[in-house]
Amino acid sequence: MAAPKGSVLVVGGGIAGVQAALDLANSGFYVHLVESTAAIGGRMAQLDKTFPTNDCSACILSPKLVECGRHLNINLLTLSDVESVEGEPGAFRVVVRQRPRYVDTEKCLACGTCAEKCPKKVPDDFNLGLGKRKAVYLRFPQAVPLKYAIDPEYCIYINKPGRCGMCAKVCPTGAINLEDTEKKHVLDVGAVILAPGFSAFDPSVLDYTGYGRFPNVVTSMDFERLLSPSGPTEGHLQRPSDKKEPKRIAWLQCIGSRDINRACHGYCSSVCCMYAIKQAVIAREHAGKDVSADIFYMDMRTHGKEFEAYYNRASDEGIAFHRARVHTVSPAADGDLVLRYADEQGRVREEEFDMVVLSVGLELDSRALDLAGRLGVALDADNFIATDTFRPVVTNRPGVYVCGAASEPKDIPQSVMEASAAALEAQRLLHGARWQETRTKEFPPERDVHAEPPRIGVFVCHCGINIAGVVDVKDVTEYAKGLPGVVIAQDNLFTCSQDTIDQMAKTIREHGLNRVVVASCTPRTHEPLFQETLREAGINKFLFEMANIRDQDSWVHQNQPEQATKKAKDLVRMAVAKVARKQPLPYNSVPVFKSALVVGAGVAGMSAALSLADQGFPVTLVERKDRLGGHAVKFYRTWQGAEVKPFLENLSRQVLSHENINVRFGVTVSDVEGSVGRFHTTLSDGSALDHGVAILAVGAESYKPGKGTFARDASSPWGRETFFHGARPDVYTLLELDQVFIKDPSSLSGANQAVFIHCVGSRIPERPYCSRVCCTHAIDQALKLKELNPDMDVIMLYRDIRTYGQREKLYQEARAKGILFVRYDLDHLPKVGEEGGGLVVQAHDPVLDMDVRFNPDFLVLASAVRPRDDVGGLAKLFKCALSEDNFMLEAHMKLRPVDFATDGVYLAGLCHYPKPMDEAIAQAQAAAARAATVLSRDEVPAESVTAEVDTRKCTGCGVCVRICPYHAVSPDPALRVAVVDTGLCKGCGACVAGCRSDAITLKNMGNEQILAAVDAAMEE
Amino acid sequence: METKKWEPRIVAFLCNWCSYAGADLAGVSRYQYPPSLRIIRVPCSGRVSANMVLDALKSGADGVLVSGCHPGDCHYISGNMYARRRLALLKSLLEFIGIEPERFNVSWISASEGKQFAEVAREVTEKVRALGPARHLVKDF
Amino acid sequence: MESSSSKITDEIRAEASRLLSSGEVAAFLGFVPGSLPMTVRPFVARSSEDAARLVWNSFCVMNLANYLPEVLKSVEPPRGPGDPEPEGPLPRVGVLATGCWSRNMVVQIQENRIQRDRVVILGISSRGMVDRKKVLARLGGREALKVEEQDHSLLVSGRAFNEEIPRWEVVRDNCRSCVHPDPVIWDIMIGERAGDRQNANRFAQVEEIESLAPEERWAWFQEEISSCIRCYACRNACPLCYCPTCFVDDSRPQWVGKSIEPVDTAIFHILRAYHCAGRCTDCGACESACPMGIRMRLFTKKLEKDVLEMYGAEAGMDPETPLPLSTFSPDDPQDFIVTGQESPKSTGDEAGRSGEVSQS
Amino acid sequence: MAEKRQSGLSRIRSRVKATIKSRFPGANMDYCLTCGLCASGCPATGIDGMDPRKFLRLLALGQDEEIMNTDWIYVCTMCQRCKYACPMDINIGRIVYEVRGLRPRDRRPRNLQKTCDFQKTSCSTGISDKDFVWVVNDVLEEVRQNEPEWADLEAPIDRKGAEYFLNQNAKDPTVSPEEMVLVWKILHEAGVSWTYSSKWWDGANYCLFTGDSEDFEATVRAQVETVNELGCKYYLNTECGHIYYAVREGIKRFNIPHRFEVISIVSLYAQLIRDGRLLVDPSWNSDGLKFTVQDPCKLIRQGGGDSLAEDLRFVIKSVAGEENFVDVWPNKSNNYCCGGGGGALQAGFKDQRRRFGRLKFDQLNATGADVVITPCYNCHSHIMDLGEFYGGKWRVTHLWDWIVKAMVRK
Repeated sequence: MAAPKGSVLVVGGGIAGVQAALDLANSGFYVHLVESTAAIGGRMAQLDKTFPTNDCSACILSPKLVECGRHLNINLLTLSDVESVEGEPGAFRVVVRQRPRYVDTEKCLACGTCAEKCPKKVPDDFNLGLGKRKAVYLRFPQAVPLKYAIDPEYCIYINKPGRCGMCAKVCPTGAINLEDTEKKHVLDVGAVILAPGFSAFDPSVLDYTGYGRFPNVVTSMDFERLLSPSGPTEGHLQRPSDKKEPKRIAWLQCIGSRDINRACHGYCSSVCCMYAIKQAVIAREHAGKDVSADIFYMDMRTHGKEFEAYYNRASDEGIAFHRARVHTVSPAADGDLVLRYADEQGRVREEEFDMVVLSVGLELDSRALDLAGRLGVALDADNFIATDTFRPVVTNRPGVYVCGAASEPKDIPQSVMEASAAALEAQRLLHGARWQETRTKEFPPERDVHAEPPRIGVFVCHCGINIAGVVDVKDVTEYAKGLPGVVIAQDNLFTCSQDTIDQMAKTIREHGLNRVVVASCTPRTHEPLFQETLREAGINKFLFEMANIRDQDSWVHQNQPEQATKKAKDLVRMAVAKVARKQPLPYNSVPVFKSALVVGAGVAGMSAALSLADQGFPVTLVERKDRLGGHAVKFYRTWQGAEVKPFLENLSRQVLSHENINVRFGVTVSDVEGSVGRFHTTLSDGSALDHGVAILAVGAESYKPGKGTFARDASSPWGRETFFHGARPDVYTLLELDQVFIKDPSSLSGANQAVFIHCVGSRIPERPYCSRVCCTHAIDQALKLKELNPDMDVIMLYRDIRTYGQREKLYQEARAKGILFVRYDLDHLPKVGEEGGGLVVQAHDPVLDMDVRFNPDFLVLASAVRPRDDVGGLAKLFKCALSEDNFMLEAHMKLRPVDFATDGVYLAGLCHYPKPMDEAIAQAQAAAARAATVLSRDEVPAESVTAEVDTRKCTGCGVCVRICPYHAVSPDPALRVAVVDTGLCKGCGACVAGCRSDAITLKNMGNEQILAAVDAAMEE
Repeated sequence: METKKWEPRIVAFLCNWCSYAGADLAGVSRYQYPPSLRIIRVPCSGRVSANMVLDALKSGADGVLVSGCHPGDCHYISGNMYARRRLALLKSLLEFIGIEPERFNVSWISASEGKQFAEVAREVTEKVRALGPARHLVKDF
Repeated sequence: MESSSSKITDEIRAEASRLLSSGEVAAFLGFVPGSLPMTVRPFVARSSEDAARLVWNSFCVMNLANYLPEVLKSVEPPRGPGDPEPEGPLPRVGVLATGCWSRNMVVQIQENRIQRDRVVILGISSRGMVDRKKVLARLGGREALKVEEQDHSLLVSGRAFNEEIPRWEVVRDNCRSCVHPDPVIWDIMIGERAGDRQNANRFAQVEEIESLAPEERWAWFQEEISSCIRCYACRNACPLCYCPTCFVDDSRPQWVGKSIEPVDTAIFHILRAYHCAGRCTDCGACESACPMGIRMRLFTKKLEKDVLEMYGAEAGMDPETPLPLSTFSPDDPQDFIVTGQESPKSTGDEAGRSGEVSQS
Repeated sequence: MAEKRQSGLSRIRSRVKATIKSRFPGANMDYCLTCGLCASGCPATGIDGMDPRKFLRLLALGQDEEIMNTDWIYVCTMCQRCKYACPMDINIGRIVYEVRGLRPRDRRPRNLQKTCDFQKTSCSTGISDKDFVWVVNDVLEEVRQNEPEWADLEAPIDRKGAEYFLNQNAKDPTVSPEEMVLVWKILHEAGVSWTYSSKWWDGANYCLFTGDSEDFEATVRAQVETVNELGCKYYLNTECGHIYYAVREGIKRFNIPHRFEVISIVSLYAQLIRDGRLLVDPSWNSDGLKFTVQDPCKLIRQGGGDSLAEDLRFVIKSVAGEENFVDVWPNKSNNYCCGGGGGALQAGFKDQRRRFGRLKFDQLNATGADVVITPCYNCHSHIMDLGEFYGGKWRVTHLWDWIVKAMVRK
């Protein structure tokens, strides 16, 4: 391959595309992000809350969108579709068609005047038609780019030129361009990442759901919008027919999933069980605990991290779970709905509900299908983009990668992981072109203003009529001139317009200003822009303050101009008082050792190490044992049917022979100092190394009944049950059976009957989580037994079958082959005994309500995956936390699934949570991609607004040390005071408020600055 | 027509990531609320100390509002959890010594709760308005 | 019959003497009699001779934990700011501790003020200390020349009078409401442990005030602090008030005016109490030290009640339990949170959302 | 029943299941997720302690004895409402059919078997071909004489080359021959070229309900050959769900060569009205007689589906007035079976059948309709019975009554 291109095309602006774009742009690549709607954000932007943390979806997503929108090295192409991709890996030529927006994004200030005046109300597609918007619209309040667009389908002018055109008339900046036309972009890129996301299944094809016929039958996506504060009902839960607050809500699961009849989707959509529980929980939060919530399901699939606990909690809170499927939704009086269902014993019940939510499944939408077709990317049998078991984000077309729900239904963290993994594949392919096509911004040297008295410039913005229509801007400007320290005050029509910005820089220089206040909109969107102006004018960017006189003044007091003007003056006075007390701050950064430490040489650790080494970063791979491979050596095959051994041998060979990988066997980590970019780690043999990042991939253990806590705990529902494991040779765990498959499969062919018991050691009070992998693993083994001897009876005693996603096809295949599934619950535990030298297993069939006895030739225990006991020590060394289940705890369950809260430390594999090999590999690659965002730089930026200790006041009491969520404060034992590591400090100030002695402060956000603002607020 | 009437002055400490954004969203959505709030942006509700609240009251604020991310949503992981304890105790103590409970308020407002922000602003303002100007801890300069 | 106090005094002397003479401790912190009846003063014994002077009685109202860090420092070898840490273990100090003092020491251990391995604690189960002010009030101006202590009464004698005062009636408020008289940490126990006291209502005083209307509470508060002369005796007596620069002395920013203007006094008391939240063990040293008879304990007691009720925590009960304000639970109570749902129906022109504005 | 079950499963072997699979390779009962959707939607759930899911479960657990003994297989009408929504598309109706076929003849419901045996030689009611021809001609003659405006009415038999072969349910010539006249009039008015046959004129196929595939096939073959010989373009099925299904299913299942298309007379009605060949005027119904409909399972769900159901509604609305039609829910392809089909009327088990029909009764009753239209003889009979038994105030009729009533003669 000739020198590759240093840019990447990312298709799809949902969370996966955004994450991939950010990881690439932050590791030295230029990104073209193509999104088909008017704003990035995708499905996640439409969700109200996210499970299992109940985080506000838009709130946690928004910062990523803003970062993407502002990124110098991300070219955002909205309203765009990829037409073609020609060429080969490293050198693709891409044609993108961009539909007209009819709004000039350079000029649009998102003031909303156009939408206010637009006469055309149209169904709001962001709200799935549940509400209305105008023909000129902002896709959603936090849209990025925060620019309006005109919907040509509805715009009066566009459909009948010459008519209306109201938006163009009222736009204060002349941003409306009704003659806008389609643009064609030809882009040269080195790699392509597909993140086209999913569509929700349309249940109108299933007449019996009543969808489309009864207004109070809604889809789960509709319901998200009905819960969302930015949705059509402003977060007040109302049912569509009569706006009544529903008090009885039912969820019907598997609508369009696990249905090979009319839905044509045999797979499980993976996320619906959890989102239904979440919606039930949130609905009760919104509309009160007297809301009854009933979920009708087949198998409750809460197989992710903290999911089972969420399910248990919901159940404890009174959400009703019915293991039953409703055939038909029927109407009752006043828009209510009747569900008739048979319970597990076959008793028919009828219940009325105010509202029915259909938990619709996920599918690849038609646009994405077309795109895959155009790009020559292969699909699998379920019409998702096909990938490989050991290369989970690689498509059949070299140089084209896929992430997110486009390759299989999956939740947000899994999508984010894959996004980073896809970024890794692109990094690996293009690392030679790193930083070749990226841009950086240069600034003049800064003037030292320490000794100067404040010389403050105040710039008051009209924002067209957005502010000036309510607030007397001239009056405010005049007022500002008289404030202490103010040298000059000006008013501008649009302070953020390019010419005004240029003028501001000039004014700063000409008047020798050393501090600036802009009174305009909100710092959340505009502070970076003005701060950059300060830098361009040679002033430290922290000598800046904004007065929010639009979003928090003129817009919210539209009918009280006098009061609003008075408030504007107050806000300006507060800002002036505050900025006068600000000091220049350093642009902190930390130099980076460009090497990585990977702990654990299982599949995850080796994959991560290789992913970084292939990019040219030296890696030290530490393994406590004397061999590579970890847990994987015990595995027979993956759920996709690929044998593990050849893959593992190949992977090990690559790791051992790689020039950039130094494998250290038989050692562990014994001490860690430093922080991101500059870790100094000591190993158990006394050797030490410096490294910029660390990836923890230390794996987990298989639970063995009869050993460990399970059998000891008499409070376990199983009591002291050991299932004769260890005592009889015919009782296996899954991994032990895999060993037989590897070594001597024919020894099993003669067996007549085999029984599997699921959930051994999982989903019990002492180990409440689901081990995620065992259902699939056990079923795959059952199928293997059927391969060995089709005549063998294979019986699976299970609680819920959790073959999520496309694993469902194994479950279906197993049933088709006559493998018998008998459900048990904690009230009807299977009993294992001995009889005439053989095993006897007794279970209870809930459908026929009868006891059944089996005499298997052997028994297989699908035993739990449990965290390693020593994981806590390692976590502590890296200042990382553990979850309640003692797995390692990532920084954020949704959006930072491979990061620790400690910067520069990442996690992958089973130490995070039980997961199959493909997911472990994806996570390892993701960790490597995240690590590369650090290793690719000479230094990493650090927070400037950091805490600072006044050692004269500090008593060393340690409150701040304990409070700091980032472990940035530590005690200095010699001086008996606290010390802040500015590389770790994020500037939250929790320590400041916690300190009784006023000994710790936050730079420029100290008591001095805040109280100046408070006092100024109260001056007349 | 605007009438000249006494308008309470309320110092509002809003965390940057949720509540300040929620206040912005109230503006973007044009939810109207009384012009009584003087918003001070802080990084996190965990930055707000008892001293700051008392200082606002001392300086003449008729009321104080502290607002942060909902529990579990904190941008800084757990700042609002510390805030919740600190402010709960302060609030209780102030009430104990006879400060009207309505003068000191804590709320959780997320970045997507523009309407809720306006509602909180209105609730707090109207409650303070009903009490009249603050007297107890106000220092005359 | 010998009173329990004098028995304890004997044991203290014996143990202190033994510890000092064996070199186990370099100093022993206890009390010696004060110059007036019903007073004692803290005393650092550095020899077994000194130890013989130590006393224990019902007037030991000062919390020895307050002096402990100083005493510990005094026995360390002198060392400048840049000097290396001395080699080997530092000398130890013996100290007396009742329930509340020992809990106070636990807090100080948690706050790195003292090191557990450097103190030898002689634990004493407290029977409650006598409030000298209460005795004086009963005497109504008559001067007590001699006060003799018995287990259940005080025999007060002066010019031309002898009075027997039932002891419990003049015990300090904090001791009367005490539930944990026994030390929680100790090395040597003097006397028997009494076990937790089943106090019917340890927060009765607080509840009485809570039941008042807001204006009445404010009036009470104003009245309570009106006599404050800002002498800071309360602060100085408190082992937990050890900031190098107290907020009252801070000038940038100035949190509290230095005047005795009521607002400044109020803020001083609010902040002083607040700084003790979750830390105060209700030893009563502040109140005992106050020359003006201000019951500032009530403010800290209120916080003690809140911390117990809301977070289930009691200061100093366990060195392993983090201080309540340096930790949290996801389920902490938050019924005080305003949601805007009680918003009065808006009136006039600021009402609702204006005009026909598209939200998006 | 349960105590008879075999709980020791050291080998799970079901001879019944194996036999079913050998006879019907598409028997996909093993796919069952035990989700219970079938049981939720089945009117027979709970009757005799059985439901579709339990039925499949008995097979899965090898409980052959119970499977072979339960009479529930005759309560189940094989209406396939279960299959309609079953996520695994399990053909439960067909499996029930196969189990019926496994019953020794002497243990089958006597009447059901008798009907099947009748049909193999003549027709389901046992009237002979000769009698049929006589009755038709006799009735025709009577109309021609008594109704001058219908003097040219025809009832052709064995007319080769007619466009439509019309089958005739044997019930009418047997008990209510005047019903036949209504159809003749409609076809005549619309100028349709049609004919009866003098043999295999019935089309009813009750062997479909005994589970005897050979008998089932024989009847269909004979009829197909008859129509082939007549050279008709269409097999026009009269208002009878059973025959519509039996002929179509038989042709498909046994892959019988045929030179015609099977259509329902309901679609023909709709087409004639749409094309203006049949003029109807609902104004006769100025009193607002309310109509509702029963979608016969065999005609709609297992037959022409929602589009045929739409035709049905179109015809009713055309003849009775749009505003006088009250629909039910669930309806069309998802309609509740009334309980009369699948041989239930012939098999006995009256109590169970009525219990089965309770849902249908409630559903119809809730509409408040005066007339229940159903283009199916089985539905017709059973819904009449339900109405009488549970106290319904409606009349149950075929469509032709009302078409003739609304018909405007050219």
